[in-house]
Amino acid sequence: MIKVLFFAQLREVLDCASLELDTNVSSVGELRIALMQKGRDWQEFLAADKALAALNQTLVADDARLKSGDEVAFFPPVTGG
Amino acid sequence: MIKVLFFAQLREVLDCASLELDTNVSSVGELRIALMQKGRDWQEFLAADKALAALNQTLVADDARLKSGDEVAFFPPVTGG
Amino acid sequence: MFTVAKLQEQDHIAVQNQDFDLALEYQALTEANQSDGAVVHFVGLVRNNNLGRQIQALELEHYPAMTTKALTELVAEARQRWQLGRIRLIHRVGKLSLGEQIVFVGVTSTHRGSAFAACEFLMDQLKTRAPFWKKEYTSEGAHWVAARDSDRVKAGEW
Amino acid sequence: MFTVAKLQEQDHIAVQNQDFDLALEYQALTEANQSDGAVVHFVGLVRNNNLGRQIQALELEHYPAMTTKALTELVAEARQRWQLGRIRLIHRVGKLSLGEQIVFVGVTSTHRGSAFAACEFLMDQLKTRAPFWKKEYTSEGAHWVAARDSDRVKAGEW
Repeated sequence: MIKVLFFAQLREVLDCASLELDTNVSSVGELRIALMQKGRDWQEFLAADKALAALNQTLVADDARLKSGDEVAFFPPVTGG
Repeated sequence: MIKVLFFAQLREVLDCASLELDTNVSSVGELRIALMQKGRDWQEFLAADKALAALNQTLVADDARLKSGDEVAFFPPVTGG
Repeated sequence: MFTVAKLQEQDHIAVQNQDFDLALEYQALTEANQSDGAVVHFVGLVRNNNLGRQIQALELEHYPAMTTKALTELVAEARQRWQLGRIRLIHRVGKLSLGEQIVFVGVTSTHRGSAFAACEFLMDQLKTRAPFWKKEYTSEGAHWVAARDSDRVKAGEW
Repeated sequence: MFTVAKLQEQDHIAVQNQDFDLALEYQALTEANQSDGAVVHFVGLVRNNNLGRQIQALELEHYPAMTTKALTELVAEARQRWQLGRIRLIHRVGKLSLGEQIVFVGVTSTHRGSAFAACEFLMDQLKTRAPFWKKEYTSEGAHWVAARDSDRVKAGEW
């Protein structure tokens, strides 16, 4: 089981703040591709050049490995400060 | 007539805050050399590598030209802030 | 693979809805601290114009579980790079009106060069690595602010 | 040959015996100023140790006729280099105790990069070009502080 979170514009366009996925994807990149199958908006806004990924609250690249119980967040480039 | 001021350590070692000089020196450097004749401390502490010069309240190099009525100040490198 | 950065006792990180008081932050940085001769503050405020749009308000969203962790890592990195005294970092979230304070970074050091560098480093890194997002409210509606290339460049220069 | 630098209306330069209040300075930089999103402050304080010597107090001498002129020129130079909002610069003179405030430089801008750069530029230039001198009082007596090579290098890098 992987917990997936979405923030900011991504949360709004996908109309989804979080979901749980029973999946055997083994990396953040594979998870990203699996989620992109969920619809046109998912395909557009989860693209690697549009959505950053954090694994267990740390920014990671798409080759980061996943295990059950992990929390993955996808979000646009940050704009605080 | 040139008005000459001394500040900080220079004022203390020369035991002089200001003096007026009726002189025909034509540059700050010539004034510096004329003043260095006044004694051993003057020679040591007015040396160009130890004392900066300001002409009419602006830092200048020794080739700055002098005219009657000018105010020249000599002081050590500044240490404020 | 990951080591968890820890906050030093003299440091302070907060993510909060409520406003902060610069005078109190300055006091916390300087009181009973006679070894640091240099204090540098940065305050970010809601300004009325961004890329030509008239701003009325901002809304700041964040990723709560990650924010403090990310900021703590930035503070730890700053401490590895420079000899610093105290560090205080506050970022507000929620809805903010024109002129309101958004972010505070305060750094002390024995010498000014380290304090300036660390304060700017923290802001530059925060802008690209801490999970905050701004939504702008203008007379033409609301929209999410796009990340700036210039911020990515600045953060990469350290 | 020399043009006399003039202070802009929104700027403030003061050389004074009395202390300053950071909160009031911040207020003066930010009130009725909704265009500047970035504020950078520097405060220099009397620290207890300089090059291994235990400091008890400082005395600051200056060249009154030149000081304001020199500071005004620095502010004008900063305005030529960066797009800035407001600038406030205060330098104290006279006898100062441990922990007391010596100098304040506050700069606002629409963007943080300019505010950081201008604030640090003003401090670096002030350290080598404004006619202030520090005398340190320690348990072993009083002496004039020597200028630092590192300050000359920093000022030359701009």
